[in-house]
Amino acid sequence: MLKKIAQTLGLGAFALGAFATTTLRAEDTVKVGVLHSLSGTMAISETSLRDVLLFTFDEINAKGGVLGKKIEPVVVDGASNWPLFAEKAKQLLEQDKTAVTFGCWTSVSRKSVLPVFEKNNGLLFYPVQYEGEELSKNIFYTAEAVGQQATPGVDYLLNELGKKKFYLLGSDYVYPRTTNLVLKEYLASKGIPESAIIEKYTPFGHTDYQQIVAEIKQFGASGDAAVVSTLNGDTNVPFFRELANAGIKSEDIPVISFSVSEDEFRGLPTKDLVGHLGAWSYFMSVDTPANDKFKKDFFAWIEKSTVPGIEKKGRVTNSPMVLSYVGVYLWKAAVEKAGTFEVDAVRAALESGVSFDGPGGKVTMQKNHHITKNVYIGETLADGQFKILKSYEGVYGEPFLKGTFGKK
Amino acid sequence: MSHPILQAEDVTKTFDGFRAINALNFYLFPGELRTVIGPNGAGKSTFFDLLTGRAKPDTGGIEYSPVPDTPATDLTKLNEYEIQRLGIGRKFQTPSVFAEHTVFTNLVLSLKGPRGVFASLFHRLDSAARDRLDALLKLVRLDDKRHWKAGLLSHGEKQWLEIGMLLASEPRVLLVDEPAAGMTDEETHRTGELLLSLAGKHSIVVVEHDMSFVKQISINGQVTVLHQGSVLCEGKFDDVQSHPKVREVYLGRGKN
Amino acid sequence: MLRFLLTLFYGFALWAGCAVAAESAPAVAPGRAQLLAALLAPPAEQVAAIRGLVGVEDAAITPALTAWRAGELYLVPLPDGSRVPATLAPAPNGGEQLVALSVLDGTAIPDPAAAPGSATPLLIAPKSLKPLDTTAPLRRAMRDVLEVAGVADPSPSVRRESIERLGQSRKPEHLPLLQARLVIEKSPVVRTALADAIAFIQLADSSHTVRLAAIAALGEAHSLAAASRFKELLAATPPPPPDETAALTAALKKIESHWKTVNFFGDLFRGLSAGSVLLLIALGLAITFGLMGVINMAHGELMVVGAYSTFVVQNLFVSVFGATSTAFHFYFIAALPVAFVAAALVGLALERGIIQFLYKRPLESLLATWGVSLALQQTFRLVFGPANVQINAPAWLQGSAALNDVLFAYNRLFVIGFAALVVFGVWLALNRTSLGLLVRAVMQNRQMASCIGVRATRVNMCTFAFGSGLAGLAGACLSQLGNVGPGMGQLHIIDSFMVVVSGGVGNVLGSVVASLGIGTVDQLLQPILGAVIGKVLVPFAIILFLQWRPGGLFPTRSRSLD
Amino acid sequence: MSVPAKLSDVEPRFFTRAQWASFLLPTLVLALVLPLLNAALPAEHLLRPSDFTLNLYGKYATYAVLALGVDLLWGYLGILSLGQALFFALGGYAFGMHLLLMIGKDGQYKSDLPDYMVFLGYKALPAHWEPFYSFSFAAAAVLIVPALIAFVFGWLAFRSRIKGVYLSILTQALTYAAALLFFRNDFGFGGNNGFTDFKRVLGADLNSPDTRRGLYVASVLLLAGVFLLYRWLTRAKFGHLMQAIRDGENRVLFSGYATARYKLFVFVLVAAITGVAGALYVPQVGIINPSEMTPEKSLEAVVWVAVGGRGTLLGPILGALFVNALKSWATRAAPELWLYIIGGLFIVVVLFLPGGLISLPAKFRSFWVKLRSKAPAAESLAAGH
Repeated sequence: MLKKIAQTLGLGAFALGAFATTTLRAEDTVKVGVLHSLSGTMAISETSLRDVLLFTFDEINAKGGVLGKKIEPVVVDGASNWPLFAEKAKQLLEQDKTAVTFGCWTSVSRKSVLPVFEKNNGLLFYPVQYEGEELSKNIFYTAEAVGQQATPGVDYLLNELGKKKFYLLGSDYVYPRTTNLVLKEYLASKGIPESAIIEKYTPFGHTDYQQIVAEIKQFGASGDAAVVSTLNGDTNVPFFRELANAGIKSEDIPVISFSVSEDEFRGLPTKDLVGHLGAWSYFMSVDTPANDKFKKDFFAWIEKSTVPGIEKKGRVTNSPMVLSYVGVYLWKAAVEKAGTFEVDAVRAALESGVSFDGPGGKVTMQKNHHITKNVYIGETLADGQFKILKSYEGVYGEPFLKGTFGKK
Repeated sequence: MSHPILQAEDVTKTFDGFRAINALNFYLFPGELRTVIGPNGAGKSTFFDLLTGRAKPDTGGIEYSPVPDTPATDLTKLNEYEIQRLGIGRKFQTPSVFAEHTVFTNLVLSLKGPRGVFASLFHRLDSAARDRLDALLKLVRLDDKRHWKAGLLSHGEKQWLEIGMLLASEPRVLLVDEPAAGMTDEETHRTGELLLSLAGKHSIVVVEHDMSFVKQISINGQVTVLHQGSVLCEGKFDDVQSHPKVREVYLGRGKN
Repeated sequence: MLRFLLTLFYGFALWAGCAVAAESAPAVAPGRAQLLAALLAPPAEQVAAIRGLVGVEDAAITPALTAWRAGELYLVPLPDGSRVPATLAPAPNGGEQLVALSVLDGTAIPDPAAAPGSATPLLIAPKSLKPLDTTAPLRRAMRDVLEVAGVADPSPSVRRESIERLGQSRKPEHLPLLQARLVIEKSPVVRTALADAIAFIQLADSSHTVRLAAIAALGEAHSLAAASRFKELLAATPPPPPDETAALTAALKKIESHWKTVNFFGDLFRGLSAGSVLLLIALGLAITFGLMGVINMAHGELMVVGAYSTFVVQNLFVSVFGATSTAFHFYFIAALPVAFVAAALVGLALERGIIQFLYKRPLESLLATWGVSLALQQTFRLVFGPANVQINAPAWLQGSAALNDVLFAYNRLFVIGFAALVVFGVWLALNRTSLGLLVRAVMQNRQMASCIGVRATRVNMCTFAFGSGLAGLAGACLSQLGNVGPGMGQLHIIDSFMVVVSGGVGNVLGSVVASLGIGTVDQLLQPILGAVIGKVLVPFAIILFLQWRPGGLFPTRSRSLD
Repeated sequence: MSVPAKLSDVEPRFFTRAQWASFLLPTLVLALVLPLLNAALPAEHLLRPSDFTLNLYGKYATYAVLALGVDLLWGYLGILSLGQALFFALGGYAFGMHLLLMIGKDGQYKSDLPDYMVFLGYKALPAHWEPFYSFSFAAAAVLIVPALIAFVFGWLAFRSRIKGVYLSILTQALTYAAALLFFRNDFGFGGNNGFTDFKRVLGADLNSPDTRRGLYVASVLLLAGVFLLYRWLTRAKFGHLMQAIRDGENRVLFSGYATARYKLFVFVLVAAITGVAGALYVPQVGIINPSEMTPEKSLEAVVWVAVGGRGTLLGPILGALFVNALKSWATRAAPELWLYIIGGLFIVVVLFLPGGLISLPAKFRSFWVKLRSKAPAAESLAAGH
């Protein structure tokens, strides 16, 4: 028994030792956290963000770093496990003492680390479109808010395509629910009656869209209906397959998706998606010199990168990646403006409105921690790219939209 | 004749169309030591299953009346542990003891007493129980192996242990399935003596194949021959042995 | 398959049409000039220019606009500065270069550099040209043109589709065109569509009797589009006259009851198809778990092996035959045996490496195979990347057939048929082969079987590999229905365990009945309760069902203790 | 036949003196010394366990309680439940409801309602939430809710004698169905996002080092208490019956015991205790969401037990610590490879170390004995020729 106890203690010591291996802090580097899921269900999306962040750090380091210090990335795996995200956040802030952290994809992961960042007064940059309804002094949301993606998208359906009936289809979680709440208010304010809206949710990992598509086909028989999809991840494949097999074409019933970007197209039968719509603050097809350079440099970096687990073939860029990228540059600009890495000063500098000319156009940090950015509406091409149909410039980021479209 | 303590009337049980027990009638009287013989597949084990609640008959009734002139209990409505608690204990064909437990613990778990969850939680062995356990250990000759894991005992010792467990629960009726299997001649003989000594106090049904053993224990009692799920004949050992039908279906096979 | 033949037929019809047009075109016809102007117009004026083509009769317009909409139209620049709209096709001599077929006359554009009068076609390097842009407004304009033109299209199905659209647009100006067509139309299907479309437009007719007749006709035709229009009309202020209201209500009722029937049969079909998918997934498990008693948590990953095999075969076909070749569409047939073999081999390795040591500890095989499942997932991630991979369905698995308004998707039909085939195969293998006999012997009593000389090791190996191969087949089929990625195996594993348990462990027939039952119940519940509740209820229902039959639907009875 | 090992009988001593010592020493170190060092020493002191470490150990302690429950059911009673994470999460949710209400008006919307209710348009707090303002009610719910679910499920399952693989798959189905239910926003428990951003417990600031230390100590004491309770259970006649049920349920039935009731009792007891662990887990990690009740979580707990050594009480604790420490370390040090490390560990343990880590010393010892007994034999052999 004693021996067994001793064993336990030894094991504890091992664990302690593992955590105590904080590397020597060199004076000429600054530690920056990367907190994404590299395994588990979310790895499918988040791995690309890790890649682009490492690229950005290298790009900055090649030009001398930030305030003369090289960025030293600390990459941790949240493993699609939310309590683990919180643990990793604590580790980054309390053990590694990172100056800033870039990370999270799902809202729940952000929610799980939020208290940690607030308690330790850390800085988190969050890059993925989300439902809003949150404002933390320790988080900067480079992400698209509902007003920077969903409402412009629906605007396009209303004004450009003249749609009058809407099928709101989403995965059953907070982002689709909240987005659809806002959209219903928005549609009501545009004179669309409640009877012309159907709202449906399917569980995570749902694989059978036969029913939904049959319903959409009948709903859209009148020719003036559109689908607004907030389906996430994997569920898009069976959905679009079913849609195509039922003979529903984008000219008849267009689908606008808010969670399908170029990265997701890699795993989608894009021929089935031709003509369906997307709305993001960046498309890979944005034709600007800044974007050309970004793409060229990033692909070159991928090509020669030796980071384990980096996929080399068929890489694309998309909005969450670019929003991660501009997040790093906004932070850099703020640090340089403040002249220090100290969180309060950097926050003040960010809130004062730093700007960066990113691949998707100019972005400016607002006082409310969201960024002003361009919004593009595009339609899917057979090669998995978006063709830009319409762009809205300098759209203000507003996290609290619910209730703002009420009675006018 | 007195009232039977255990009676089965017109009992039938089929498994997937196979009639394991077919219109069986069986009566056991208090204090009797009954031996049941029959070829493989005659339905002996199924019969025990029906008596102990492990299987339910398709038709027919099984009644138990330990106290004369009180209403009998319908065993077909009860499950295994309820029947055991009424005082019907069973020893299985292949010795089933708790292999991971010591001989002593095996007996403790079988000791008569409250069987509830909380009784087990707060159970303490009093000195009377310890004395009784010591006596039992001596009876089944496992006194010096009381701390052995039961799984390590020889086949015969396991049989003894299981008989000991059966006795520990102080049943009125003992159903004993092939107690002599795997025993040396000497052990077999002693088992027979033990069973004979228990008769009178308990009512006992023994299923057995070993004819010399059957002869030994049926010295005062009746032998029942089962064949194809029903009783072929019943009587004294010698009568049964000379019964032509029995010779034909059962003993006759042994000669070839 | 049907679809594939149809595609071939369309292609042929189109070519025939072009050939005829080429012969009968002495010079650039006025319609053709207008088309050319529209194609070359600056973007801002293109929409109007295309709309100008509505009703213009010219054989070149339809193929030109069809190609443009599909993003297959190119403007071929000539040395004289002019540009000729054309589609690209493989050169007859089979070289790398493509020939440009002018959409104006369907003939190959002659090489201007060659001697005048010679028939040398202009050759164009692949990817040197970009297809002509389209936008949604442009495509809508093209659609309008094509719809009107489509009314006279040689293909009945094109005629029908165009006519339906014209009807829904409810523009009175199309009425004469449709009525004129009705006089000469021969195909009964198209005649029905014409009648519907005319009635739809006549709903707004000035004559009361015409309107009443239109309402009755649409009710008779079970038009869904009409139903929503009827609702609008009924809700309008001021309301229609009483007899019209009555007619509308009656027609609406008729339409709705028809669609109720359609949806019921649709649900049944969807249930059958969902059940078949479950069955395919569970069948392998019914062998490895049901018969052998191995809890293989990596079963889902074996399906993924099958799905990735399909992906690899697809890519192989693309690189060998090209993505547009006829041969490509048969990649899926070739992928099925590959998927089976690949998964079977992985299964074999799994059995030899781990499971053979755990036959006596089934619950522990669960843990070890879970470890395998994690490692395999990470392997997929490292080999094929963390993202899903793209699988393109062959033409014959796309689209659907409609029977009395009930849709039968080809891929679903295929899965149902394939599942039936696999079940039959499994039944044959287990009951009609000597291996099957050995399998059943070993599964019933491993020790006894090896005592009587059955080589239990080998039988175990083969059985496990067979079950794994079935998982691979399921994975290949799933690749045509859903996504293919490192985590796809996890989506189905619990469902399939539940199927096997509720069917009765050790009984393949039980799994068949259970999966079809679960699939149908789920699909019938979905319209009432929504997708999520249906999914929640199924496990609870199974728990309650096992109360009633603890051994599953078809329990294996045994007389042994425990 | 070799001389059989002497096994303990029905009523041996609960602990020998040495055992008491080896139980109390680590308990004291973990529950008293570490937190004292953490509180007293300056931040950068070499001997000071960091807040992060304490927090992590507190989390592991609650995991260890979960693992002990799995082991009591699996190692002692023979029921492999693949749904234990459900009870852990239910306890977490019950306590999370209280914590969520304790946020008060400090949430995003400065409303009395929890944030997610505000933006999903709730007008008032649902009636079944009201009592959760009371700490004692929430504490009772932490015990009762998991126990109740366990009771209903267990009663149904054990009554109809579902066992073995069937039972494992059914428990898995149960937790899967529950996870799907909690994922639904309409179910009213925050859907996928679950509960987060707790501020205080019993009036104490959850972010203050003192509160966090308190939670850590509570977790360690819970683990120690549960260890003692389970030890008592497994030593009593009751414990012997559990193992008898595991080894031969039918024999126990024929000995007159209503085995279903025994199973139900343990199943419910373990569910309630696991619920308490879940309740302590939530304020320490700061989030509870439905992915905590997915089947994978339950499987993980089973793996901890298998790795540590089932059928012993120290094994699961060891396993929970070891696997989680490994995971914490590997997700930082080798994000691309850690699934191989963990997956490989399961395989190796199952194949080569069925007794788990706890059996390692004995294995080494027997290996050592063999080595020593062989060596002279080899020498003598060599000398002979």
